[in-house]
Amino acid sequence: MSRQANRGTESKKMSSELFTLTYGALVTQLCKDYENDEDVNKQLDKMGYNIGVRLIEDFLARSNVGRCHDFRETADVIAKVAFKMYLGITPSITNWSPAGDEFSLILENNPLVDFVELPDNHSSLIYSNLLCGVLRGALEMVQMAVEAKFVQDTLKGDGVTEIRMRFIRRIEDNLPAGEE
Amino acid sequence: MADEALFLLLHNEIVSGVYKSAEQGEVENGRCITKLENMGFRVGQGLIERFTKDTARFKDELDIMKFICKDFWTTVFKKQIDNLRTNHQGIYVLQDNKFRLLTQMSAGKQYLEHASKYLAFTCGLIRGGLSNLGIKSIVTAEVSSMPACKFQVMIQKL
Amino acid sequence: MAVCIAVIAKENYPLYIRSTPTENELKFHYMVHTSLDVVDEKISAMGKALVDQRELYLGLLYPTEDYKVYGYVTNSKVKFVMVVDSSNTALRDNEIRSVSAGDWRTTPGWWMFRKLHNSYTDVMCNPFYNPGDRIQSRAFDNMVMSMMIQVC
Amino acid sequence: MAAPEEPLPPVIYTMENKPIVTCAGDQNLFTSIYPTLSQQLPREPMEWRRSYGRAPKMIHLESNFVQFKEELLPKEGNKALLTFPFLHIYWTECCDTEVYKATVKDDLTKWQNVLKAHSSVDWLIVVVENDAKKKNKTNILPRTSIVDKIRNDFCNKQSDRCVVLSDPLKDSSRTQESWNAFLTKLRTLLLMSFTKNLGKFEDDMRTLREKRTEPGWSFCEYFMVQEELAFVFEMLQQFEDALVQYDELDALFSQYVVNFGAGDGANWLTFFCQPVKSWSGLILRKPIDMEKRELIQRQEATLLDLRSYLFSRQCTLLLFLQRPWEVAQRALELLHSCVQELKLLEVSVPPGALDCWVFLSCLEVLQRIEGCCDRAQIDSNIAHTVGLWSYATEKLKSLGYLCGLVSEKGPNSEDLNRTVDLLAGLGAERPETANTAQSPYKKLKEALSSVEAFEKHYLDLSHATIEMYTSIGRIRSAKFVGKDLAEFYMRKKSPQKAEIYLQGALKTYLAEGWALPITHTRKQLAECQKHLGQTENYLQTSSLLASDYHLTEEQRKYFCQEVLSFAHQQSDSPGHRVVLPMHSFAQLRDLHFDPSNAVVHVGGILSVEITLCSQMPVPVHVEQIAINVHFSIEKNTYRKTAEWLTKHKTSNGIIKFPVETSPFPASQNILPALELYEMFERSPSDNSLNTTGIICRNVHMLLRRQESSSSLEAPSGVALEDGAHMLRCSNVTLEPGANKITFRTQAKEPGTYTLRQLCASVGPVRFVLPHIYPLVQYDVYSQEPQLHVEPLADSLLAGIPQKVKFTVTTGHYTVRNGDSLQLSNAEAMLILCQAENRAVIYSNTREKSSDAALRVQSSDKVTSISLPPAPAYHVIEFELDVLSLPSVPAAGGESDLRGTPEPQRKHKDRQTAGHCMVTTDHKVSIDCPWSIYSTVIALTFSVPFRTTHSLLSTGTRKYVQLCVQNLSELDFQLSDSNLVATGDSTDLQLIPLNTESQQCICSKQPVFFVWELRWTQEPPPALHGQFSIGFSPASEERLSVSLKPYTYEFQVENYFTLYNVKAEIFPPSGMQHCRTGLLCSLEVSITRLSDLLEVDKDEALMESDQCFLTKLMYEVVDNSSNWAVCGKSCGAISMPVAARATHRVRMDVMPLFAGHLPLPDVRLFKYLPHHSAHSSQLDADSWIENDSLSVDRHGDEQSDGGSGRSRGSVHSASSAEHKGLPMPRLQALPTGQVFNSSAGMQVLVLPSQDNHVLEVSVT
Repeated sequence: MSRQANRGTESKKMSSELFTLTYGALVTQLCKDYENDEDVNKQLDKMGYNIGVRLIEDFLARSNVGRCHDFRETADVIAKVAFKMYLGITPSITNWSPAGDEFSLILENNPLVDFVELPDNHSSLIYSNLLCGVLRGALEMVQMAVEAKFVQDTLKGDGVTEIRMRFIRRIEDNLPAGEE
Repeated sequence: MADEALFLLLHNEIVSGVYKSAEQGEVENGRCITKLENMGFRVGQGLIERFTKDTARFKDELDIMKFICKDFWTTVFKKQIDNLRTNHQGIYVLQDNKFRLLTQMSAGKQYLEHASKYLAFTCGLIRGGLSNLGIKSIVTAEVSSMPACKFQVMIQKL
Repeated sequence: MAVCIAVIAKENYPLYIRSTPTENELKFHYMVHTSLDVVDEKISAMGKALVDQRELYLGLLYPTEDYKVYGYVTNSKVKFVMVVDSSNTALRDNEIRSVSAGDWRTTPGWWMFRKLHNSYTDVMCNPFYNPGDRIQSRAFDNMVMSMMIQVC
Repeated sequence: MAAPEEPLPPVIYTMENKPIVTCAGDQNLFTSIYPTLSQQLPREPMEWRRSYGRAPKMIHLESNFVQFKEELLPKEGNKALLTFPFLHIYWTECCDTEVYKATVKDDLTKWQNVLKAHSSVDWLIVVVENDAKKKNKTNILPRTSIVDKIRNDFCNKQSDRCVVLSDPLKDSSRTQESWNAFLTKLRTLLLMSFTKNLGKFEDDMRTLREKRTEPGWSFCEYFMVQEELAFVFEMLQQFEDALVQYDELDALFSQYVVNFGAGDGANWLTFFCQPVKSWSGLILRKPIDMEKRELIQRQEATLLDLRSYLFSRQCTLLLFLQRPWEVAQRALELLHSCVQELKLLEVSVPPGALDCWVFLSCLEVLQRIEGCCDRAQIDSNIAHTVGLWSYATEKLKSLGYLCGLVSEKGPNSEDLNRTVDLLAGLGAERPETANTAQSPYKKLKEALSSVEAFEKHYLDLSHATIEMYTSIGRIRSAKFVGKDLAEFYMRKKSPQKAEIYLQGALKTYLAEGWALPITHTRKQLAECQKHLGQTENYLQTSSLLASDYHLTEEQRKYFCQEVLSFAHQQSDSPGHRVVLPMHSFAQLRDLHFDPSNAVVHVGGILSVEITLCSQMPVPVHVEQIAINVHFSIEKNTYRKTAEWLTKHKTSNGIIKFPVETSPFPASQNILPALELYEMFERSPSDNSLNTTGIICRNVHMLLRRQESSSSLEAPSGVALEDGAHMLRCSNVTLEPGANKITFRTQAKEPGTYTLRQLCASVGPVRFVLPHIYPLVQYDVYSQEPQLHVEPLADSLLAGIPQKVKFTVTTGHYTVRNGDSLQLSNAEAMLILCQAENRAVIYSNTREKSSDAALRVQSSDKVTSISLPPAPAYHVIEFELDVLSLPSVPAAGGESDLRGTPEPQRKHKDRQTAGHCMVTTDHKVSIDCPWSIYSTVIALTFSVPFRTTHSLLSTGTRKYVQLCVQNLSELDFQLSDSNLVATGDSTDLQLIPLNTESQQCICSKQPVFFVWELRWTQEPPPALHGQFSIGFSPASEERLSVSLKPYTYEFQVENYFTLYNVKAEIFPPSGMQHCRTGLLCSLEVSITRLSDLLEVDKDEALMESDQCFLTKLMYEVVDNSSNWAVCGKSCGAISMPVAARATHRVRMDVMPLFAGHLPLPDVRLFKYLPHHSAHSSQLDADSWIENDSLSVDRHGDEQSDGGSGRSRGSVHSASSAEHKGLPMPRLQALPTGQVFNSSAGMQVLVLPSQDNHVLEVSVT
């Protein structure tokens, strides 16, 4: 019977749907709570940050990647390991700034926005802004102050989704003792 | 599975977010729970729509409840409901001995007072799922020693 | 090939209904609404059937001189109704054969309804969509349109 | 000699015919056996194994036995199957060889050759044995011989082709056996033959079908071939198989038509495209419609002919198969597809022809089915037949319209012509139905014959259909048919009949929220109601349509106009008005009050602004919009006060109303929101958390079934209330969309006003919103005028000017010029009237409205404050300075010593509560202009200072020290400190030792003052002192008023020194310094300084011969434990009461430490010897005395360190005495009376070298 049939196969996909839908519920709830989109974006970023600072532990624990020595390396880990691990996608890394302190993550498909159709009255909503917060928070825990922001978004009709990452500085204080 | 961690964090963040926002405005006990429950409700509606896309039509109420306990629960929480009881009068009690959203907190009574925060969303999930299958219900929850918990479903007879 | 496609809520009010050509829209509204009678009949009959016969596809609801009306009902009790021009026999013939063969899934009707169902599911999962509201979704529109023109 | 004799002509009534078997040989013999045979053969069923893997079947064989003729054998290529002889039997009962050789053998041979010639191998030779015959035969051969011969001669290898049937006509077991054997054989052979020949036939048929692409292939021919097969199956009662043949033909044909539509047309098909000339419907009453069959055979059949014939055959077979409902269902499909196919093949059909055909066919099918089922079956299978009914209805309707039978002025000439043509197409009625009254043919003819007849038939059909639909719960379909009916009635100009159908339909559409059908049906209903002259309903429907966005602008305007024009025509009956629900006309979006908290005082102005969203497509002028208000006297009066106002300020005072969605089904409005709460369940024993969870507070509301809300249409609910209270707003023009309308009203009676209904009047039309929900209320309150007086600071300080705030809440009282507050002053509190006193006037909602100067006049008794004029429900606020005078001591008199009793008591209380300020209450009674009663208000002032005094002595010189403690938060300037001795002691003088006259005392700081006491003769036993000091807030520069000084009274007793005690320590002899651990001597000398005085007169005093003695006791104690006192450290002495009398005591003391040690402390007590019981009695009295005295002095005692404490100890001591046996008592001497001249002296002690001594000393 079909019910049995599709259980095994689909179950893995499901919880990502759970995640996507839950995130959607969050965003719409915020849209109800705050009148303007900017506040929602801020809130999403803030929550993302909180998630990031916790997520990094899980990440370091499970992916045994060592300490990154430069921003490029970090970029690779983010794209190839982190995104793969948590969203099951591997964004491509492009547009390095000459100084090598800025790059873009290009997401061909962004699981957060499956099924999402942005209503017209939310033109300035950055739906997936949570991601920026997560990146910021997580990297801060490994002594990297970065800025992350969406510069392109398929939801807005762009061809791809692009997150621009900028390295601000290395946070030297509160380094765990003994590390270089 | 990988992105489960992400979901758990998101869920926690949502919970604390809702309660934080409550601290600013004067909000009584119920509001946060209700808010979380409503979010869960919407998610439940969406999920059930997907999960039942390829299943045969349900025979009856019990058939649906079984589906919730087995397939739905498995896909969402990676395990089945451990025990389903009913009085055949429209009341069902779903017992999960190791509820995923409570396992992060240490077992026993230590964080008991916080537990209900972490059940509201799921209450909504169930209610939303059922309502989308055409069953109006009220879902409440109960924990006495974590991470085990009970969900009670009261079905509105039509 | 379809001339009218409708999505109908649990409570039997239309969530979405689009027909072509638009001038006799009204006629289709009546037709779809009337077809609900048969949908109800089939569903209640379905309830008694054995598990593996509890199929979401309801097949031909009823024929009229010029149109054939097919139905499908999701587990969430949302109904899809599709009106097809009778002159378009492709659907009908396959229908007869495979239905008598007892295998719905080979019928083109079934496949079209599956597409509809998938697309509807996506709509349900759009966080900005409020379940029960009329469906206003570009994606869904396009899918429906494709079914209206495409001849199978 | 029956049937078998002459060969039967090939017939096609397949049920009648049976597979043909020929008989050769002895005809008479056969004839004799035939009856038994024909009846025995079908008895046993036989299993038929089929080719092409078809399931085997049990069949009962019958046969049609005919005499053998060569013609019967089919020629090559003859496809006829029905006429095909499946088996050839040769009969003989020859039993003697001669005869056999002579005749039978040749005959057999001939027979065989013929068969061979036609290559027919299905034959059998039957030899019948008959004992009777043998009797009269002489040369008898063994029975078997003939049979053997025949076997040899004809059936080589297949001996079974020759069987023996013995004594067939006898009734013996042997006969039975041989019959059975024979029959079995016969059946087997027959079946073999069937299988073989049918198989062959089917193969041929298939090959023929494969050829169908070839030119010249004819469907009709093929049809005939396959039908032949069908016939045979039918003949064998294999109806399934027969049906399959026709279905295949059906499918094949359909496919051709489809392909033709797609472009590749088979040329034979063109034949079916000939125009339709006859449309007599299906004929299902005879198993085979020969005419049509011949048409097909002759390739002259039209499409309808072919279809009709095909279906009639399918129908017949289905009925054999007991599947009448499938007939119905297939019929509907057939009719539909025929119509389609004719379209597809572009066959020209006269208008209405098909309608006739379909109509007839429907009825034919229905009647056929009814013909073979009983009522019960039919009723329980309506679902299958109802489709045909409604189809027929539909068709009849269109025929009616076509032939002009639906207009109220019958058909015109061309209609009639059309009718005639149509009837012509039916041809003559068929014989088989000719004598059935209700035949489809008759019905149709009749229906088309006249308007009335048509109506009758059409109504019958419609009602029947509706009834059936309803009975099987297909309500929607029923309603839909109903709508057709309604249209019909409208055409017939009988709207009253139409209405209920339209209403019914509309109800369903509304219930399920189908916008377009609603709109459409409403339009029809509108027309209907207009005809019926149901003004109200019509107007209501029109207003609904006018607001319907599914209509075009023009249409909406039209209906809007309908309403307006009605409204504007002046109605002949003036009182008459039409009440309509408002939601269609306009919708209430929001409402807000000014003041926003929706509370006003009596006479206040309230304005209500509503946003009304007009649904009309054009601006509408409304004479009046009114809100009906319900008034109720509010119990809770608190809500009515000004404080309430200021407390409850609503955020913006806007109430939003739910927007009415486009008609949604009742089932749509979902449950009230869940009320979930966290639940904490604690264990009763220890309060620890047992269980937490989530509970729902409003289960009861959620779980009860929902009643479906009544239809929006019903105007019944709308009743226009007429209330005394109305908010009105006249001559408004509502533009399409949002309009803001403001109502203003002046509040009258206090109470709660609930907005009930909203009503807009356009001419006689009233659009009414029956219930304004959510509930909207405003409150009117009235308020008594009030006066509040409260200190500005948290506490008022006595003695200096303090600000007090007066608040006059005018309430309903209007303060006029000359109104004033009359304060009857408390003597100890002044109201200081500054030059500049301003009053500020606020509205009740705290907006400042004005301020005015305030005139304050004080006479000694009364202060009058003239209020500035202020309107009702305002607040006047102003501040005044008041001054609480410190209590003034009246001259002399015990009682007066206490000053005003008030502070005293307070003081006393507060003492317990620890050190805080002494307070004074002042009551002021105020006469207010609005009341004959005077308001009494109490103000409490706190004295900023606390003063304590103490007595100091050096020898006989005495000093009084006063410590002034500033308890307030302020700093003060102190000036002109002064101490006077009150009371009779005239010769006592007080010399101040204080330098500055001016000094500052900071908050919480003390300042000290000292005076020396001097006197010439004997000092008075007690000093009554009154200390006074001027003070003013340090901050303030020059106060307008002169402030009274702060005073403090106290009393000191027994301050005069009687004894001087002196202690000296002498080092051990031979040393000039004391050493630790070495005994030294302590000498205490007690010297009497005065002669007998008043104070000495107590029970310790004894008179001896020449002088007075008093008993004292000394005690040497060293609390610092520098010294160890050796020997007795205390002793009683009797001291002569005379100046310079001295008593010396010596004792040993040992210093325990080295260094400058203070001397041990010497205490002196009065030693009161015990007397018998009465003394204690007396003593008790004395105690009470003391106590009573102490009451008023208490303050002083407490502050007065020395005497107070001593007195305290007395009490304790004496009280100790009271219990237990009477004993001598000790009484400490007041510190004033003993001067310890050696107090504070020290003696040098050197450490001893010898340390073991030290240890000794320690132990």
